[in-house]
Parts: sequence; C-alpha cells; structure tokens
Amino acid sequence: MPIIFVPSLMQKLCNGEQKLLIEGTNLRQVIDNLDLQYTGFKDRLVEDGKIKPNISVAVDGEITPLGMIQKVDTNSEIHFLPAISGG
Amino acid sequence: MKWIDYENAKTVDEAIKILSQSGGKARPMAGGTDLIVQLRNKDPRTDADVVVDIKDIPDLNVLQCDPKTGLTIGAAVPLYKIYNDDNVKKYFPAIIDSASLIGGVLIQGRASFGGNLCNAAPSGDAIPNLIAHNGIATIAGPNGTRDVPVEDICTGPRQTSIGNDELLISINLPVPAAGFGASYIRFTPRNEMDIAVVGAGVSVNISEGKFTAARVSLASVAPTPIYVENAVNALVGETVGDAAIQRAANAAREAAKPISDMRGTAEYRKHLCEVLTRRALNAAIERAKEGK
Amino acid sequence: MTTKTHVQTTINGEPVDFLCEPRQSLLECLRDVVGLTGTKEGCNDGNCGACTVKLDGRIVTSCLVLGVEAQGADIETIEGVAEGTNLHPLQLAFLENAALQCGICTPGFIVSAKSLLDQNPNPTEHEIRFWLANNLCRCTGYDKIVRAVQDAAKKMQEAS
Amino acid sequence: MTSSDSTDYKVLGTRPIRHDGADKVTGRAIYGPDFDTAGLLHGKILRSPHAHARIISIDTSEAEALDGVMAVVTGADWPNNSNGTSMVEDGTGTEIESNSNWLRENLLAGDKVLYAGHAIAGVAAASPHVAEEALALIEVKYEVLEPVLTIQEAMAKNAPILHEGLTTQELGEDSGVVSNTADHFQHTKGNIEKGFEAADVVVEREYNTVMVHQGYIEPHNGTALWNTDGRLHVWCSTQGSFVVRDSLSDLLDIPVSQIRVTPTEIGGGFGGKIPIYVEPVAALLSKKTGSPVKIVMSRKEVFEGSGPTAGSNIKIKLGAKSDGTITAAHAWMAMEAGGYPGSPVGAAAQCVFAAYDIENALVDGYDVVVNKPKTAPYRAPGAPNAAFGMEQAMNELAEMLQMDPIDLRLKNVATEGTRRVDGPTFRRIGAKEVLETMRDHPHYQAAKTEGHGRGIAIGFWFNIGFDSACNIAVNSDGSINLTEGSTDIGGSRTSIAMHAAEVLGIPVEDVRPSVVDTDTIGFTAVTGGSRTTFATGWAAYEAAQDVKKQSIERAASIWDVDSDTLNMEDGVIKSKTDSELKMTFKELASQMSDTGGGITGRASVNPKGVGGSFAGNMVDVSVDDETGKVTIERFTCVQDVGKAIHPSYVEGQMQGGSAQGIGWALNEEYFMNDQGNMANSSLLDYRMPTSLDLPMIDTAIVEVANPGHPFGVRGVGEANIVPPTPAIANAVSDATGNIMTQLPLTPGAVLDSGK
Repeated sequence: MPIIFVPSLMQKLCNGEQKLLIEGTNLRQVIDNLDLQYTGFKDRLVEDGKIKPNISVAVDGEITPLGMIQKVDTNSEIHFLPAISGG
Repeated sequence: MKWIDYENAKTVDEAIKILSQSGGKARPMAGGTDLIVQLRNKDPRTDADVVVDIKDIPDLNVLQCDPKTGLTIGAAVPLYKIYNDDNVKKYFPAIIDSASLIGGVLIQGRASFGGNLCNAAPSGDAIPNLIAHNGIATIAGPNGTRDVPVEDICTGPRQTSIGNDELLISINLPVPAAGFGASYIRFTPRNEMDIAVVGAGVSVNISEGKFTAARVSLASVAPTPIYVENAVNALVGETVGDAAIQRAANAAREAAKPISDMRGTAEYRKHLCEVLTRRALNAAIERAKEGK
Repeated sequence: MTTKTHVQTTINGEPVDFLCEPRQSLLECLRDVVGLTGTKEGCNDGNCGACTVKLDGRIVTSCLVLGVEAQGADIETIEGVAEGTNLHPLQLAFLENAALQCGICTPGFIVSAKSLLDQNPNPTEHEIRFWLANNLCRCTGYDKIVRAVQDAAKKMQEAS
Repeated sequence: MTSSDSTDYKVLGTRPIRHDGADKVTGRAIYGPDFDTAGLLHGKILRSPHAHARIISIDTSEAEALDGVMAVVTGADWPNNSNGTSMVEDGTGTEIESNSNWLRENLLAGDKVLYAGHAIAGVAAASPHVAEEALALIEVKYEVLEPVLTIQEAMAKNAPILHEGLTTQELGEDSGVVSNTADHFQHTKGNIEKGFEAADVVVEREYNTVMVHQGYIEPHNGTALWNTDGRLHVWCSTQGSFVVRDSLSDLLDIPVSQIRVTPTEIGGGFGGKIPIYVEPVAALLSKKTGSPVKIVMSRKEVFEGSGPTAGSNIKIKLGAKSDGTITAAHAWMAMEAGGYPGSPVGAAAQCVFAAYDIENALVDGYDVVVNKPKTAPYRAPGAPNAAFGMEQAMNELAEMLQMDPIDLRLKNVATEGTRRVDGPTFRRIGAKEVLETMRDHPHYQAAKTEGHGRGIAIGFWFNIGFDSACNIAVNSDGSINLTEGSTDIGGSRTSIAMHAAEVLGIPVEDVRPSVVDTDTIGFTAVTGGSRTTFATGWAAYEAAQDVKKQSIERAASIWDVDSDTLNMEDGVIKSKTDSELKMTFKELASQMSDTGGGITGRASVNPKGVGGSFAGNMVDVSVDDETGKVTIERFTCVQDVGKAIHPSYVEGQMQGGSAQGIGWALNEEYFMNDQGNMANSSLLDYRMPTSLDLPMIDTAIVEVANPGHPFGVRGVGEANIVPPTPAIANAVSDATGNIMTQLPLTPGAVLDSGK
C-alpha cells in the first residue's frame, strides 16, 4: 500500500502516527481512504475537489503537478508540503 | 518634474540679471547633476521656477594653473577637464583626488567643483579639499564681485552664503608655500559611485622636519563641511611624525558632530574621522616630501 | 507656459530637430520625441548608466541633461555605433563573449566602453572597471563584460 | 569541468551567438518602456507616504480637473465581485491561495495602506509630467497607525495588527487567533532530543538578515489597451505572460479569452517580475479613457512599491559527534512577508538542511506580515537566508571539531536516496560532486594570501518543472521557426533552440526562435524557478521529435518504404537497409509542398523529472581593520547544472548569481527609518556592486546529468545565489575572528562585530 508521511502538524488527526499505509491507486482514492480512517484530513488537504493551493504533494520524491489524479503504486511515498515558488 | 523655464546666459551680467529678476526662484545650473535630480524629486530646498544655464559663460570656464599665480577653476569647468589638465596634475595633485572621485566617468563629464560647492551637501567631496588648499570663491552680484574663503560658503545643508541674485564665478587656489602637500581621502562602502561616509581634506607645509602650516577639513560629519581648527593647532609647530598626526586625528574625531543615517552611525563616522585624517595627513606628507 | 523649444542637434551624424519642454531630459527627448529607444532609463538620477550617450565628445547620463541644453550639440547614441550593417567590434565582442543577459544595460555599456577605447586603446582590467563603474549591470557580475571589452580592444588593435 | 556525461552532442555544449543578440547590442530590441502606439497616454501612481495608516478619504476632483488629465482610478474602481479566496497561478505553476481582495488592495489600496509606497490611485494624462502634477492634487486623508517593522515587533504580544481578519494557518488548520503570523509549519525527522543527546559538540546561534531587492535595471512597466471590442491587450516586461493574463482575468473579473498579453523584451527580473503591479492599473485607466495607457515605475517606486525579498530571523542549532557526524539539527525561522502574507519561508525551511543527510531534525517556519512592501520571489527565494545561518553554523562546527569545512560537509553530504528533513528522498543529485570539485579546485588548493580570510559554503535549490509549450514550423529552406512562450531574460531563446537543433541535426543558426504572445502559444509558466531551459527546452525537444517523426514518415512515403526502415541522424534521413536511400532534412523541406504540405511539430509538457541543483562558493576577502571594509579578492562559483546547454550563458548565470549574492552580503539593504520609510530608495544609496567592486568570478561547471531530462538538464538560474552570503561571512570571520550574525556586512557592522 502507498505510505503517507504525516506532517507533524497533522499527526494529532491520527493519534500521533507518523506514517500510514493507505489503500489507493491515485491521490484522490488515497485521501478519501485516509479520511475514512481518520476524519479531518480531507478538510485540511482538499478544497473544491483539488489539493489546497498552499499545499504541495510530493509522490516518490517529486512534487506532482497532477494533484488528485496523480497515480500512486503500492510502494509510493506520499508527502504533504507547504507550496513553494521559484524566482 | 514640474514646469521650469530655461535660460541660457552667455555672460555673467546676463546671468545676474536673470537671477535678480526671478524673485529668488532662479537657480544657476552648470552640469546639472545635482540640480536636475533635486528638481525631479521636488526637493523643497530647491524650489526653482527658472534654470539659468551658465556653462557657456567664458568667465566660468576658465581653468588656469600657473606655478606663479595659482589655480583658478571656473565655476562651470567639468571635472574631467580638471583631472586631465597636466598643470593641475603637476602643481595641485591633491585636487585630482576630488575631481576623479565625484560621481563616475559619466558624471565627471558634466559635474563641476563650482556645482559641488554651491550644492553645499555636507558630503561634497570637493569642499574639504578646496578648504585645505585655502580656496577663495569669487562671487559676482548686482553690486560687483566679492571674494570669500571657501569655508565661509556653506551655511547649512544645501544652504550657502551666496545670494539668490549672485553667481559663483570661480574658485582660486593660491600658490602653495614651499614644502606643501595635500590630500583628500573619503570612505565609501562601494569603490565608486558612492557618497562619502566621511571625507577628509588636509594640507601641510613642512620645513626642516616641522609642520609650518596645516589645514584640516572634514565632510559628512556636520551640517556643512567643516574646518577643524583644533586639528590644525595639533600640527603647526610640531615635528612631523606619528605623534602629531595622531593628535590631529584625535582632534578631528572630537570636532565631528555627525548624525546616524543609512550611510553610517554617528559613532562609526567619528571613528572614521580619526582614521581618514591620519591617512590623509600621511598622504599629504608624502606629497610634501616629494615636492608636489 | 506650455511653449516648447525648438532644438537643433546632430544625432548619429544626421541633423535632427525636435521640440521639447525645458523640463524634459535629453533621455526623454531621445526616447519619446525622436524615437530612439535604444537608450534606456534605469534610475533617472545618473546612477545606473543605462542612458549613456556621447554628447559633444563626452559620455554623459542623458537623464541628467535637459533636452534644451542639446541645442547645437553632437550626440551619439547606441543606434549610431554600428556602421551600416557592420557591427562595431565591441558589439561583436559582447555577442561572442556572452557579455549580456537581459540586455537592458548593454547599450549604455557599449557607448561607455567605446568612448574608453577611443581614448585608451589598450586599457588594463582596472581601467576598464573604473571607467564602467558608472554603468550598472545586475545580470552578469561584469566578468564577461570586462572580457568583451578586453577582447574588442585586442581585435581593434590587431586590425589597425 | 566535471562531467559524468560522455554523450557526443553536435549542438549542446557549444557557444553559438544568441538569436536576439544583434537587436540587443544595437538598441533595436523593444523592451516594455520602449513600446509606443498611437494615442498613447501616460499613467502615474500615487503612493502612500505612511507605512501603516487607515485611509479616511480620497478626493481626486482637483486632479481630474487638471488640464491634460484624462482619468483617475482608485481602489474603488476594482470590479465589485469578490469576497474571499480565489486561485491565481503564482506563475511557477503553483496555485497560491490568494485572497483576491488582498491582491487588489496591494495594487490599489482599500481602506488601509500597509507600507510606505503602497499604491493608492492612478492617473492617466497626455504626458508623464502632467500625470505627475496631478498626483500632487489628489488629497488623501489618513489616520496614521503605529508601524510594525520587524519580525520581532510583529510577533510580539499586543503588536499592532495589520489585518483584522488574518489568523495563523497551520498546514490547513486555522488557529482562529488574529495575528501578524499568517502561517506556521513544521518538518520533523527522527527524534531531535535523542539526536542532541548523542552529540559531542553543539553549535547554536541566531542570524538576522534584512529585506533586499532584486535590483533589475529596467523598472516595472506595462501598456494596456482596453479595446472597443471588449478585449484587453497588454504589452509589458514580465517573467510570465500567462501569469499576467490570468492575474488580470482574476483582478478585473474578465475571462482569459478576453485578454491578450504580448511580452516585450525584459530588462531583468530575478523573480521580481513574476507578480504584476502596474498592468491592471493601466488597464483600468484604459477602460476609463478608451486610449492605450502606459505606466513605467520610477526607481523609487521599484524599491518602495514592488516586491523585494524577505528579511529573516533564523535560529540554528546543530549537534555532532566528534567524528563530524551530525546527529541533530534544529532550525527556527521566521520571515517577513511584507504587507500581505506570503514570504519565502516555506522554501527556506525545505532548503535549510537539504545539503546534508541528518538523522534527527526539526524545522519550524513562520510567515509574518510587517509594514514593508509585499515580498516577491527573488532567485531561490528563502534559500539564501537559510544558508546564511546554516552554512555559518557548519563552519563553526568544523572549527570546534578542528575539521576542514569541506571535509565536514562531505562527511554529512546528501546523496541519492537521502531522506530530506521535509520528507521526500533525493534522486540523483550532485552535492558530493560539487564539494569534491571545490576541494580539488586550484582556488582551495592555493595557499591563502597573508592577511586574507577564506570562506566556503554550499547551497541548494529545487528547480521546478511546470507547463511549457512549443511549436515548430519547417521552412522550405530547411530552417525551422520555433515559437515558445518563455520570456527570454538571459539567452533562453537560444538554449531552447539548441534542443530542437540537436534533435533535428541542424545548425542552431537554422532555428528561428520567437517568444510569442498568449494568443499564439499554449500555456507556458513563468521564466523562473530555473525551469526555462529545463521545461521549455524539453517542449522544444518534444516538438522537434514530432517534426523528426513526420519527416521520416514523409520520406517513407516519397520512397514508398515502411517508415520503420528509416531513421534520421545528423540532419539526414536514411534507410537502415538500403544505403542508396538518403536525403537531408533540407532536401526534404524543399519538397514538403509537393509531398503532402508543410510539416509542423508541437508539444505541450508539464514534465516530472525536475533535478535540484547544488552550488558552492570559495571566497577570499581582505578586511580593512580600521574601517571594516571588506574587499572580495577572489571568488569561485561551482555548480551542478546537470547539462550545460550553452556553457557561456551557464557561466553567466553563475557569475550573476554570485554578484547578487556579494551585494546582498556586503552592502544591500532596505534601510528603514523608524516610521517605516525607506531611506535609501535610489541606486546611489542602495549599493549594488559596480564593476569596480568585484573581481573576475571564476566558474566551475559540474555536470551530474539529471536522469529526469532527455539531455540531463537541471537548471542553473538560482542555486548560485544561495552560498555567497555565508561563504563571504565565513571568509570575514576567518579574517577577523568574529562571527557574522547579521546582514549586510557593512563596514560599520564588520568593525562592530569585534566589540
């Protein structure tokens, strides 16, 4: 199952767990399943069906431009990060 | 920029006539490198309606350097002419110090010592140097001309003792007595295109190992460039050497009444007065020894 | 009050007349009145050199010259540096040495550097850096600009 | 040059003359302020003299009555549609949560001004002088409020509040507390307490930096024509024409299809020309007057009314074993956002420990509003601030451990597979190769000159990907027209064209690259984030592959063979089996019209595979011990760029970033008085380096190919500004024996550091 690295500021939503194995083949499924298991994550991460604009998602070490439709596989690592921009 | 009228005066009389008839709202302009910026920035201290271009007036373009009569620098002579003049280089090498560091090459094609003096910035790089050289300003007005020591020109930031109806014609440096050497050193964070955090202009006369005369002047440490009497007193009659130089440098630090601003704190500026006065004196002594 | 002054000049070898207000700088006149926009404005107070032109044989920041002052003047701008379709050696050297990035300061640098080489055909690195200190570049760190001037100087000397 | 890439390229790695070169050395290139069109009006903007004030009233009647004034606009002229948030691309492809009202209020104030220089009203007039006169006739009544000028003041209890509605966000959670802290986030790895317990030595220090500006020589500018058909056409100098289009759409509440943005040549950006400032004001004025309106900022406006980068307050604590292994690292960082939220602290927090493999770490970041201009991106935003602290702490650690500072870094260096403190693991990166190149470089090997100080530092920047589009049309003479949407700030037309030339096997001189407007090319994100050669180059690669495929198919149809039996190499299409069958691309091009019509290729990409870049500096300085003045005696920049497409412009980026870093280190600062007015808003007193302040800047290009890009490109624009400030601070420390905890290292500050 894909593994979610839970940011420290969100760990209180999942009883302090730092990593969670969550079922899903794309980000939308993973977040939906995460929210089923620990209510509140979706509210923090998603707005109008999209990843919130001030949050970036990294899948396997790379910030994804695809958002909720990003495919993940059984070994994927998922990170939620503050969005950044370059100069 | 607000509306201005432009007059190009061809003679001193013409310029003075325009200045006299403009109710204090006319400003002479040579290179314009300060004046145009001030007008554009709506500087309240430069509230002019008329700009009188004086750089075509022959009297203001005299640059005469003679070992017998001294140096006359017309008020509108651009800096590059001063530092390219072989006689100035030979007989008044310290004058080159200031002429070559005001602005950059682009500014030096226009800016003048006269403008630097009349602009009366506390940081004016020409002014301490002219004071160190015993410079005399020749000023023309409706009632004729008068001569004023350079140290009596600036009365406050951007304020001078030159009347609104008067015109600076030239600055005259007398023939230095034997054993003369001078130097102007300023400190700036950048190597060019900068404003003096502190500037020190000094001159000495040396005879038989003693200072027979001296002049010390500082920029950027008071509302106007200042002449530092106590530093001079620390030198005259004393043996040329580190002890007298250090006493003069200390006196310079004590005389300074700087402010803190984006160019440096008051404390740092006082410290620099000591350093720069010492360094300028050493450079002036070198020149005196070389007979320059 | 809104009368304009008729100014007669020679620009890049051609007689050019224009009308301007006394408050307009030579830079404004060149750009907005005459239409020579190769001369750039970066600061409008003489501290960046983007507006460098040659005025009666001396390089100046044209933002600190009034248009009316140019009566009778001989002016050379960046548009007059190339001869016809032949680039000046400095222009070629800037291209070959990649001495420009955004290019906004380039006209000023070329006009300044040309005036340096006119009077000092073989300047030292220090002399180049001193001469160009009135021209700011924010892209290159000056390294390639200095090298381009050195390269042009070398080629001009070889050619002469 | 270190190279792990032995591929034999024909075009890549060469140094052709840039395609726009002749225009730029002759003054013919048209930059934003050069743009002119019939009936052009000139706009000027009234700005607040107060850093923090409530606007009681604005009376524009006298200004409107002035002869020659055509229109005046204020914040009241914004369309009245928006409440709450909307999405605007910040230009790097990242959608930033942006309160539309905040965006608008930053460009024309609402009921408050939040910094001195904050725009209040715009005037359009027949001449810029008349417009300026009109500004003086606009009467604004203010209730002046206490300004909040530093992070410490802003975060203090009972601090004056800039935004009544601003509450601290913590990764999607709203604290509900009204505050000047807009955002707090945290990265953790391992167990920091245990890490420090395991340490033999600990370094702990606080570092402060102040606001600095990108310092592009061309001021912000824009011309807008709101046409009678309802379409808005804007010409401006921007790092991203599509950002301008989309921002205008949001601010003016009109569809993107009604807006066309034509990017002019651009005189520098460095991130500062990603946001828009004058364009929407010009648009509002054009709508009112029916005429085109041009606005060009003055230099003072650029300093006071555009977007500098943040000052910062950063605390770093490092623990290490006596062998140099770092066991724990803690960074606490707060950065100034300016008047509205959005400092680069997020990136700073991700970069601060990125160069090292650290088992236990904690990073806290705070985004803090203050009464200063709203910050904008500046070359690797946030990373130089972070490195200023971290890389000095590393040197201090090296000193305590009596280790060579490069050896200490190599001992802990991040490599492929290293898990970063913010979570993700690195792919192939070149941090180690950069450090090794530094260690072996003649500069580091050379003995220090007596009395000089030497410092080193390294820095990291992510680089980004995002959308780029490219079209290629083949001409009958075998040349190609290449159109793309990345505005060219430093020669990118040519590096992009080189991608296509390499694929097609043609000389780069046979490529005609054009940067075109938003009606003419697919969506392309900004020239920023070191992405242009990487992503738009990739689009050119794909578009050229498209052309190549069609060319082979065309040849196959001419020869009546299966296209699988053909290939194209070095600009020649030939049969794999029949040596008689061959034709150059040029020959094919000449037959296009008779054999099925023109060939065009196209590509739109949003590539993954972004490769981060590491840079390192070695610097020797001398310090005048009586004045404190620092002179850069020798400077070397080393950077892993993946693949240097055009080495001259790669070196140029490295030298330019170094020079900006040197300015940041030594003299550049927003010097604010206690009322929040910038005292040095000119290029005289905001002291950027002149040619006389710098030595030659030596470069060493490292090429650790990025496996994510077809040619191995990483991007070069930004990482090079990260190490200069700490490298110089380390050198000054080496020369003086004093630790440098704040920027800039002005002569007075260096002298005081010994006290």
